[in-house]
Formats: sequence, structure tokens, C-alpha cells
Amino acid sequence: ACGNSGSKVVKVGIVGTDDQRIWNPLKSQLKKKGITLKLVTFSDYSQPNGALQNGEINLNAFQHKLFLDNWNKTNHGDLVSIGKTYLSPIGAYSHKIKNVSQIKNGDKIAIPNDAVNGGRALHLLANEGLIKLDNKPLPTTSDITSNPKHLKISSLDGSQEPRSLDDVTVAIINNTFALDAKLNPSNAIFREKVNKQSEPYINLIAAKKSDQNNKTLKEVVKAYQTSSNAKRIYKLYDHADIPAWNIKLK
Amino acid sequence: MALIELRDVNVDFKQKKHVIHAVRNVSLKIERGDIYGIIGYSGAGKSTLARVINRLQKPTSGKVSVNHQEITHLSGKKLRDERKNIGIVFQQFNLMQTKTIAQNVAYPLIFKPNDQKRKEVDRLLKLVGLEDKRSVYPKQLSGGQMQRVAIARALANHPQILISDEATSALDPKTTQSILKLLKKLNQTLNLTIVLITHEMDAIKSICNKVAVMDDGKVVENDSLLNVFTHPKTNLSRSFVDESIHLKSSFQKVADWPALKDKNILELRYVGDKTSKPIIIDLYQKYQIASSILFGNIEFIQNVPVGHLVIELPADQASLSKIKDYLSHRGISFNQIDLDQEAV
Amino acid sequence: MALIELRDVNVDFKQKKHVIHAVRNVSLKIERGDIYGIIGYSGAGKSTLARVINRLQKPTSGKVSVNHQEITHLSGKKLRDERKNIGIVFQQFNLMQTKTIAQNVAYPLIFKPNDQKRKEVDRLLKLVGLEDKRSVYPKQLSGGQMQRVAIARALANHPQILISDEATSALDPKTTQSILKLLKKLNQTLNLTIVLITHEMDAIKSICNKVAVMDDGKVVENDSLLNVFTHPKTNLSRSFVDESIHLKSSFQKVADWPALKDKNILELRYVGDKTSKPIIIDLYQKYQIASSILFGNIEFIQNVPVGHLVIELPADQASLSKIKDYLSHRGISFNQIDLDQEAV
Amino acid sequence: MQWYEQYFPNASHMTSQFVQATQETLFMTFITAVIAGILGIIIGVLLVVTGPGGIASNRAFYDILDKIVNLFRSIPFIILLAVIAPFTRLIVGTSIGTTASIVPLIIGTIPFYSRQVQDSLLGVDPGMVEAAQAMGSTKIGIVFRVYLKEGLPTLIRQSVVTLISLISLTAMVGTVGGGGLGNLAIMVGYNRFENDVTIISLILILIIVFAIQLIGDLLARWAEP
Amino acid sequence: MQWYEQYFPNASHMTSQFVQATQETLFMTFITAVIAGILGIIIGVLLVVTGPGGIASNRAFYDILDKIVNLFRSIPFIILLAVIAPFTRLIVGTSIGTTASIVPLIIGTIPFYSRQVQDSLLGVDPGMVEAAQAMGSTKIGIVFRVYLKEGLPTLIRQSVVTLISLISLTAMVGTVGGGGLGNLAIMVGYNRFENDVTIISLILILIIVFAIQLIGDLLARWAEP
Ligand SMILES: Nc1ncnc2c1ncn2[C@@H]1O[C@H](COP(=O)(O)OP(=O)(O)OP(=O)(O)O)[C@@H](O)[C@H]1O
Ligand SMILES: Nc1ncnc2c1ncn2[C@@H]1O[C@H](COP(=O)(O)OP(=O)(O)OP(=O)(O)O)[C@@H](O)[C@H]1O
Ligand SMILES: [Mg+2]
Ligand SMILES: [Mg+2]
Repeated sequence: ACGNSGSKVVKVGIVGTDDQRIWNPLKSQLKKKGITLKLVTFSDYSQPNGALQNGEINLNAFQHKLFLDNWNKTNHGDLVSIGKTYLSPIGAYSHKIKNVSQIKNGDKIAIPNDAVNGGRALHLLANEGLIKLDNKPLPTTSDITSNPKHLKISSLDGSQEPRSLDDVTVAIINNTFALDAKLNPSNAIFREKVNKQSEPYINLIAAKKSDQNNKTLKEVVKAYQTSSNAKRIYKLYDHADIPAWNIKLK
Repeated sequence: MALIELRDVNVDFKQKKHVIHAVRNVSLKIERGDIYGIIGYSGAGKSTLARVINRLQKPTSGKVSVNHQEITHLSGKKLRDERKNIGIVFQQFNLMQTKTIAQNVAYPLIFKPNDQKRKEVDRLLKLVGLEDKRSVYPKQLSGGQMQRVAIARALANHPQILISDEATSALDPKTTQSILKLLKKLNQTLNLTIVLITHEMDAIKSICNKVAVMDDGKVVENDSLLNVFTHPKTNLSRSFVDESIHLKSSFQKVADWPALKDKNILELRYVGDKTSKPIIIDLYQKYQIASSILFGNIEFIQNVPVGHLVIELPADQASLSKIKDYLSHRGISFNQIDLDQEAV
Repeated sequence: MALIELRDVNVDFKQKKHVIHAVRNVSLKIERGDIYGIIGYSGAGKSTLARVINRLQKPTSGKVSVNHQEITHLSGKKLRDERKNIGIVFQQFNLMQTKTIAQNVAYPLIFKPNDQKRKEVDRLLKLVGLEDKRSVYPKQLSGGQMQRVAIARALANHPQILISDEATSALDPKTTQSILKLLKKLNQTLNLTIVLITHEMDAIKSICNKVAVMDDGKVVENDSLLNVFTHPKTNLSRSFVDESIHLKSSFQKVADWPALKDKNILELRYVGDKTSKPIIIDLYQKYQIASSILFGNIEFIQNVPVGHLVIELPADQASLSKIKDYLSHRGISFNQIDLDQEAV
Repeated sequence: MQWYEQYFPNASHMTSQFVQATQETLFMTFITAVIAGILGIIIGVLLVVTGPGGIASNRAFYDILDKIVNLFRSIPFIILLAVIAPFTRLIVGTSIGTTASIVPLIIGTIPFYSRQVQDSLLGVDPGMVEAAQAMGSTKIGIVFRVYLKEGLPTLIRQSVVTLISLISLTAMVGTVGGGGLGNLAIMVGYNRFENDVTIISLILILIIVFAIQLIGDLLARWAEP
Repeated sequence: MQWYEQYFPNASHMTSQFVQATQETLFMTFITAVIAGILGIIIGVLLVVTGPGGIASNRAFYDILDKIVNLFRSIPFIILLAVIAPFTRLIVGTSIGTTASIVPLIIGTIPFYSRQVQDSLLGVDPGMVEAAQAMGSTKIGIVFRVYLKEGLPTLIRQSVVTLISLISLTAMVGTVGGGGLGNLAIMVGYNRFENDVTIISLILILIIVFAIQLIGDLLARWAEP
């Protein structure tokens, strides 16, 4: 595994194949520094933290701070962030309406069904004044305290959401799936604002607390946080995802 | 045209390496009202032939017509109607395991109203002596009981033709006789045509009017029962006849008996009213020879008496030949038995 | 102590509503070397009793000992060893469907080396006349062929005891005789003890030395074959004996014959060397009466000749009673037949 | 109920969600079972009667049906769930929600159940089928009165196996917003690390499974002679 | 191959990924089949022999085993996959990756297959078992020479059903990084709207499924008398 001597292998857990496009180019770069980067691709958010905590991988990069904190709390974990990656503002898309005011009584809204993005989507709806929420970092539909428009909110798999646009009025979709579905984030009818409140939503690279100062891992973070990688992220994600390691949030 | 007619029927079973000719070139005519016996050794092809008649087995070649209808290429409703006309008792019974005895018997009666169905089932179960088993399942029956259910089921449809494949093989003689009597009665009252497959000449003797003898897939002899019985043309037929009058077994028994060694043993056969003439007395009167009866039997084959006698003649060669002449003269066929040959 | 001993054996089958007493209070002793016949009508409990002997059926109550060993509570290796000693031919054959005939017969020979196994299987298949079927499957056999495989399999283990449950019911008389002869030979040469369950008195007559008669679960009579045959104590036994000597059926046949109406018909039974005396001649000499033989038979029961004669006596009442006196005097039992009663 | 609140801090506040999820699971299972059950039996029966040695043997038809069944069996349910959306919308008007999720459940269950039906019926002794043919039964008659009747005990046992597999499938329909207990266990319980929710959900599933097995066993015993 | 690049623009550049995914699927399927196959047969046989009317009937043992099987059958695979991680780590040292995913696959397959085995063997005619008992066969002997031999054709058909279900399950192990064709179809093909990838993945799965069915049919025919 990872160490300071011998061949250094770093296993990074990511979710979905999308981020491979960001991480794969880093491999050759790290090779030069004697680090072999290995990606472990998960298909959902439930496993990578456990794998990291148990030392089966050395880093993971798929979550934001809210999710990490919650995980640490419920699983008595000691995972820490050792570097930010990008901010991926979630957006609301529709085939039927052009702006938020057109949402009518009883309309159907789709939100992602994973813990990471589902809560965010609810916050987004709350921010638009469509619902009111209990103050929780990761709310679920049962935390809705007021729903004046009687919106019907269904939780769907993120990948399924773009395809549900014919079934619902609005779908709140994170960028990965939106881009894959050729939805242009700039055409979203409303999006998460990038401001101070976005801080907890910035994605991060997590490591075990004991590895917090591990040089090899720091090298990996360093390799990620380059301007050329930032350009790549902009390009890959069509400016929807924002490299966040240098960002100043107002 | 006969009710059932088979022309040059062949049935082959293809095996991995070779072909089994279960039925070979069989041609048969079974008339309405016949009770037609088919007899043959185990594996002769009797069951296969039976299955050809209701087209459960498609013949490899040849034609089968039933009721003036060529059935070899029949299908659909016509074939079903034909089959409803033909009741069959399978050698392996083939009862439905998840149906009770009553339900099994009621199977062909599906379109009858319920009360009629019940009455009919009751009647049939009574016929075969199983009234008390109506609501048990086949697995809970003895071998003979299962066979009787199969018989009741085959009769349920009031078929015109009944094919009975060893339908009494698992039954004791009393039950066998009552079943045979039942079949005879149905034959007489309803003109039921019966194909009786069996390996027991006794069964054939008691009810059949015609008989076909099968060997190795072929019908080696077929004729009226009387003809086959009195003048069997093949060794096989003769051996079945002999078995049935227990001649063979009595020869053997006699052969085992030391006292009869080196005695003259004669087997006499006579047909018709000659039976009533006291032959033994005749011989005594004419030749003063007191012959002992070792075995004697009169069969009534289709109401014609047929007699068999095995006697011991304490006679010298001279009188023996005189006696033989006399018997020939009286129209009694005979042959002298060499006990040593019969012994095993 | 007997080889097989049953004491007060009961077998009940619980049904939903009532209990079927398949075997009731049966006590039997079967000695080593016996060929023990069990006969009874369909459903009498014969198969169930057979299954009790090798503990396939646990008796509801009572004790069963085999080979000086109480087997009612035996289990594990001891039970298995006991069972290996007991070959059984099932009424329903119970052949393994996915095994060839040869494999079926070889089943009990698992621990034998291959060449020995093959030799043994060849020998057994030859015994039952199925050499040419060694590599086919049971589904491709005729009923009688399956039964013969079952017999071969039961003998494969060289058991001390053979239970044969209607093992010849599907067989033609010739094959039956050859199988029975085979059993007899095994009995004589290897001292094989045989329990022969059957509904055919003929089979019992030809090889058994003892016989038990079952009715409705009970053993109503058990004795040496000769005793049961010559002096049946129950109506059931008598009826089996009569069936076996075809007396019953010949009465019926005779009764159907118009010429015999109102004639004196006598049935004579005699045991031992009386058979060799020419009774008919005797009667003629003494009373000048020429009696016709309607039916005659000599059986050799355990090598003792037993004779049956049915004769027609053209005699008036006076001479008839004289004749009867004479017969009694000679030790010949007789009874006059009322044909009207025998007719159906 | 204090211990409940203590050991099941999250679940204790979610009674209505459990009730709803249970209803959803039962609803999906029931409707799917009925529809896929009927269609599966039809296809299974067709496979048996048209198959080799069947009473209406038809090589071409059998081969095609057999291949179609395999084709659908080849598509992993999790993929089926996703790719079938347009078809679902065609049928029920929407591709999301509990009702919509029944469509992929049915499509996913039919081929599996067809095979189970086929296997059950292939176990029926051909002798009985022959007897029915000899008595002039129609093909339909033979199917109902022999195959389905004689194969019933096995069929019931196989149906139980299918039903329980179906419940396992319903846990996946969260992807299309189908809800149900399985989804609750994963999305709320597992993914949000509220283990007590997972446990309660699983216990509820367990109860349903055991109830199905129990009823199945009783039915099978009843159907057995 | 120009048409291939034209109609499969994404897939045509992913040959090595397809090869790898196919290998992963085959690897998971094969190892799971062997291990779950053996254990499933053992449990299925135990259920039959200890069950009511079995040759080593043991009410208590049967009831417990039966319940355990149902217990495990109750857990939807997608949940099992997740909750079993600690156990997986115990067994294979890691809870992620292709090898690790074999553990939940085995645990998920065993109870299902046990039932299939049980059902197959229950179809064996009790008369044959009796004949074997009468010939003094040991229980082990009866299991191998009667139950498994006589039930083999059904067992093979049921094993094919299980194997195909297993392939369907392997599509879900993406959750724990298990990879495989199903995962490729979803994560790359479906989620990224690269339909050509989904299609190629499905075709590859299809080929595997048809191969299994073909081999199974041949084996079943060979095993049938
Ligand atoms: N399905 C089959 N496949 C191959 N061979 C068969 C098949 N059915 C019957 N046979 C063979 O055909 C021959 C005739 O069989 P069949 O059952 O007609 O005999 P049978 O005269 O009824 O004999 P039994 O008196 O013993 O019942 C036998 O040699 C048998 O082995
Ligand atoms: N498993 C069972 N369950 C219920 N009743 C049974 C069972 N087995 C046999 N019987 C009944 O017990 C009685 C005796 O059956 P058994 O098979 O011993 O008769 P059998 O003398 O062998 O008759 P057969 O000559 O017809 O074979 C019958 O009335 C039968 O119905
Ligand atoms: Mg036959
Ligand atoms: Mg019996």
C-alpha cells in the first residue's frame, strides 16, 4: 500500500466513471514522482468511506463536507479532508417550464435519491421559497415542514432523472448527470448560487486522520490542484463545475 | 369394413445404436362386438400395438382405421372424438396422482352435470369394488386397487371400444373373474368391442372370441379362439394353449413322480360331443385295460366342449397299437408322452 | 428361533377421517429355507406386510425379528446390513429411471470391483433373459421386462432372504415358470429363504412349502402347503385352492352346458397313492356305471399326489348312495354338485 | 415503548414512512405477482406444450419463445429498470413512482417465472398426459387438468421462490422512485447510516417473506395428494 | 470495422474495458457458481433428507435450516451487498473490488440455490428412494446415487436458472467496485447516455447467458434417460 519507501501505490476511491476523466490524466504526472495512482470506481456513495476507513483505499474523492461530517458522526469515523476539488452546483431542469414562477400547485418535482445530492436539492427548493425545511445538514423529504404548493417530490436515481423530465415538471439534477444527458447547466431554470453557503458543498479529497500529513497523499492532492487540471475540469464540465481549491466565496 | 383395421403396421424405436422393431408388419381386423385377445410373451409388442390403436403411438409405417376412419393422420377434434370412443386401461395404470379415486374416475365425465357425474362414479366404483376408497389418493392404494380404478376410468366414457392392457395382471383370481365377467356383460349388453391384451390364456379363454398371438413384434397367428385352441398352428400358440390347460405343468409333475416311470402315458384331445362319451369305460370294455387318469379337463371354448385327458395305460405294445387305432377311428387325437423329455 | 418372526404386527394408515388397518395382529414364523407364500385378495395387506419385514414400513405395533435380531428399533448400519440380506422385488418395480438396466442391476454391487460387477450383471440379466437390454433405460422396457429387471436387481446382493411382491404378475406363463424355477433352484442350492407374495395360487403351488392366507389385514390361515391345499380351513383358502385347480371355473363351464342339466355331478378328492387307482374303472366294474369325466387333475403338492375329479354319473338314487358309500369306504372325499348354484 | 425510542432513535419517528413503504412493497409485489404470474404461467405452459415431446410440439415456435425468454433473462434487472423507462411511460403514462416501477418488475419477473413454471410442469409424469390424451382431453383440458393440477405442488413451491425473488427486486426500484421497504432500508437506513431504519425495514421484509413461505407451504401441502 | 466505429462511437474505443469487464463477470460468476453451487447443493440436500418424510427426518434441524434459508432469502441483494461489507473484509481481507464482491454474491446465491436444489430433489419418486433403502444403501449413498442422480436433469435446469440469475446479480456489484459487464452497461453506457456501450455490454451478457443455457440444455439432455 502507501508508504514512504518502495513503490508507492495510492488507491483513490471515486464514484461513477465521470471523475475518471479528471483522475486518469494525473496518473502519468504522478508516475514521474514514483507514485502509482489506482482508481477504485464505486457505483454508489455508500461504500467509499468505509473502504477508506478500513484502509482498503488511501483516498477518496466523491463527497462534500456535509456528507463527510455526517458519515464520521454516524460511523464513528475519523476521516478528514486533505484538499478541495471542485464545486458542482446542482441545477433545476425542465422540459415544460422556463422559470421558477411557472411551477404550479401539485406539480411533480424529481430530486436525486442519494444522501449527498438529495438534501442539497431540497435546500435548493427551500432557497427558491418553494418549501420550508427543518434545519438539518442532510434533510430528506420527511423534513419538509411546509409545502404550500403541494409539490409532489419524488426521489430518483440521479441517472434516471434526465429521463424523467417528461414525467415531472422539474428535475433537480447534479451536473454529472445533466451533462451526460446533454443538458446545458446554463439553461437550468434555477441553480444553486455560488456563495458563502456553498462552502459545505465543495467536494473534497478525504483521507484517514492518521494519513493527514502523509507526504505521498499530499503529492496526489498537489497534482490535482494544478491550474492545468482546473482547465481540464472547466473544459470537461462545460464550466458547470467549478474548481474550488482557490475559490473565494462571497 | 371392420371396426378396427390395422394394415402393415410397423413401430420402430430408434435407439442410440440400433433400432428396436416393437411391432412388425401387423395386419389385424377387429369386428364390432369382438372380444379380441392379444397374447404374447413379455416384450412381444402387445402394449405398443395397443397404443397404436388409439394413436398414442404413431406407427412408423402402415395404416390404422377405427370406425371406418383412417386415424393415422387424424388430429384435433376428430382424433379426440375418436379417442373418447376408445377406453384404455394402461399397463402402468397412469392414474392422476393429485386426484382422488373418484376424481380420477370422473376425469372423462367433465361435461356431465355434477349429480350425474357422482352417480356414474358411484356406479363404476361399485362395479370394481372400491366404493370405500372414493376419496383417497392413488398412492394410498394397493397395486390391484389402482388397477381397478384404471378399469373404472376406462369405462366411464361408455366407450365403444375398450383396450385393456393387462388389466387384470395385478388382480387375484376372484377379482379377475368378476372383472372379466363385467367385460363380457358389457360386450353382450352394449356391444362393447374389447381388445384384451394379456399374457394369461385363461383370461382369453374365458371371454375372447378371437385371438392374435404375437411374437417379437409379429402376429404369428390370428383366428377364432376355438381354432387357435384346438388347432394351434404355431409352437408358440400351442405352448400358450398347453400352459392354459396346465398340460405342460402336469406333464412335469407327472414326470417327477417315480411310480409312473416307464409307463405308457397318452395325451388325448377331443372336440365336441365326444367329450361326453366315457372313453375310459370304452377302453375298459373293449380291451379290459383299466387306465388311470392323470389329468383331465374339459374346456368350453365358445360353448364347444374341448377335452384333454392324460392317462396311464397299463398295456403291452400290441394292445397299445390296437388302442391307438381305436382312438383314431373315434376321431380322438392323441400322442404318446415321453416323460423323460418333459422332465426338467 | 425362526429366521423371520412377526409377532402381533399391526400397521395402521391414518387417513383424514378414518384409520385403515392394513395389517392386523399378524404373527408368522418363516424358517430358513422356506419358500413362504402369502396369498390374499387385492388390498388384503400383502405388500404392506412385505414392507414390514425389511422395515420399509414401521409397524404401528408388534415385533419383527429377522435373523435373531429384533429389527423394529434397528437403525443405521445394523439396519442396512440387515436389509442387504433381504432382497425385495417391489410390486411397482421402483427402478431407477436415469440408470440403464445394467446400472440398475449393478446398484447393490457398488463395492465390487468393476469386472466382477460386470460379470455378475451379465449373469443376472441372462437369468432373466434380458441380455440384449443391458444398456437401455427402464422407460424403454415393456411391463414384464421391467419386472424382470427388478428380480435381477433383488438377487444381485446374494441375499439370504428374498421378498417377491407379485414378481411374476406382469409375466407370461413361460417366463413365470422360468423365474419360479430359478427361485426354486436358488432355494435349493443356496438355501435362499423366499417370501412369495402373489395372488396366483399356481405360483404358490409350484414352489412354496408353506403358505399364509391373508384377508382384510389378517392372516386367516397359515400352514404347510399340503395342509392348506388338501384341508383348507377357511372359505377363503378353499376358494383359492378351487381357483387354482380350476374347479370353480370348470363348474361354471359345466353349468353352462345344457346337456348336463339334471345329471348327477360328483366332485371327488383324493390324496396320495389313491390317485393311481383307476376309480372310474372301479365304479364301472362294481356298479356297471360308465361315468364321464368332466374335469380331472392331479397335483403334486410337495411331491404328494392330490387328485380332483368331477364326473357325471348316469345313476339312479339307489345306486348313487351305494356309490357314495363305496367312495367313503375307499377314503375318497366327495360332494355332489348342484349345477344351478354354480351357474352365474 | 421507551426502549424502542432508545434503540431505534430514527425509526421510532418514521412509523408512517414504514407503513407507506410496506404498502408500497405489498402493492408492487401483489400486482406484479398477479400479472407476471398469469403471463409467466402462460409462457411456461407454452414452452412445455410446444417443446420437445410436448402435446402441441412446434419446434419453430418453441425455439423462438425459448430464445425470447433467455433474451429477457439476460438483461440484469438493474439495467432493465433503467432502459425500460420509455416503454413504461407508454404503458402507465409515467416512468417514475410505485406504479411505474411495476412495469419493469413484471418484465423482469416473467421470464424467470416462465422458466420455473416450465421446470415444474416438465416434472409431470408423461404417463398421466398420455392417459388424458387417451381420454380425448383437449390440449387446454390437458394443460389445466393434468399439467397445472399434477404439477401444482411443485408449481406452488417454485412460485414462492419467485415471489421472494420478486421482493428482492422491489428493493431496487428506488432508482425510479418506486419506494418500498427495500428502498427505505438502503436510501434512508444504509446510505444515511441510520442502521435502525435498515433493521426495521429488513424485519418487515422478513415478516412478508415468512408469511409468503408459510402460505406457500400450506398451499403446497394442500395441493399434494 | 468502419461501421462498428460509426454505429458504436464510444464502444469502439473501449475494447480493453469490455475484455476486462467480461473477464470480471466470468470470474465472479464462475467462482460464485462453484462455491455457492457446492454449498447450495449441501444445504438443499440437507433440507430434503431432514425434511418431512426425508431419509434422515429431523424436525428441529429442518425447521432451523429452513428458517435460516428464508432469513437470508429475505435480504434483498442490493442491501446484502452493502451490509455484508464487514464480513467480506473478514473473509477476503477487503470489502471492495471484484474478489470482494464474490462474498455477497455467494451469500446471496446460496439460499436461492438451496431452494432450487430442494425443489429438484423433492421431485424424485419416493419409490426409488425406498428401493435404495431396501438395498441397504447408506444415506450418503442414497443422496448421491438416487437423489442427485435421479434429480439431475431437473437439477441441471434449475442450476441454469440460478446461474442466469447470478449474472443478473453481478450487474449490481458496482456498488462495491466489483466491475463487470453489467456495471459497465449502467455506469458508462446508461448513465452517460452512451447507448452503444450499453448495447455491446448487453450483447456480451447475452452471449454468456445463451452459452450457459446451451450447455445446460446439453447437459440436461445427457442426464436424462
Ligand atoms: N419407448 C420405447 N423405447 C424403446 N423401446 C421400447 C419402447 N417401448 C417399448 N419398447 C420395446 O419394444 C418392445 C415391445 O414392448 P411392449 O411394451 O409393446 O411389449 P409387451 O408385449 O407389452 O410386453 P409386456 O407383456 O412385458 O408388457 C420391447 O422390447 C420394449 O423393450
Ligand atoms: N400409504 C398408504 N396410505 C393409506 N392406505 C394405504 C397405504 N398403503 C396401502 N394402503 C391400504 O392398505 C390396504 C392394504 O394394501 P396393500 O398394498 O398391502 O394390499 P395388497 O394385499 O398388496 O394388495 P394388491 O394385491 O392389490 O397389491 C389397502 O386397502 C390399501 O388401500
Ligand atoms: Mg405390455
Ligand atoms: Mg400389493
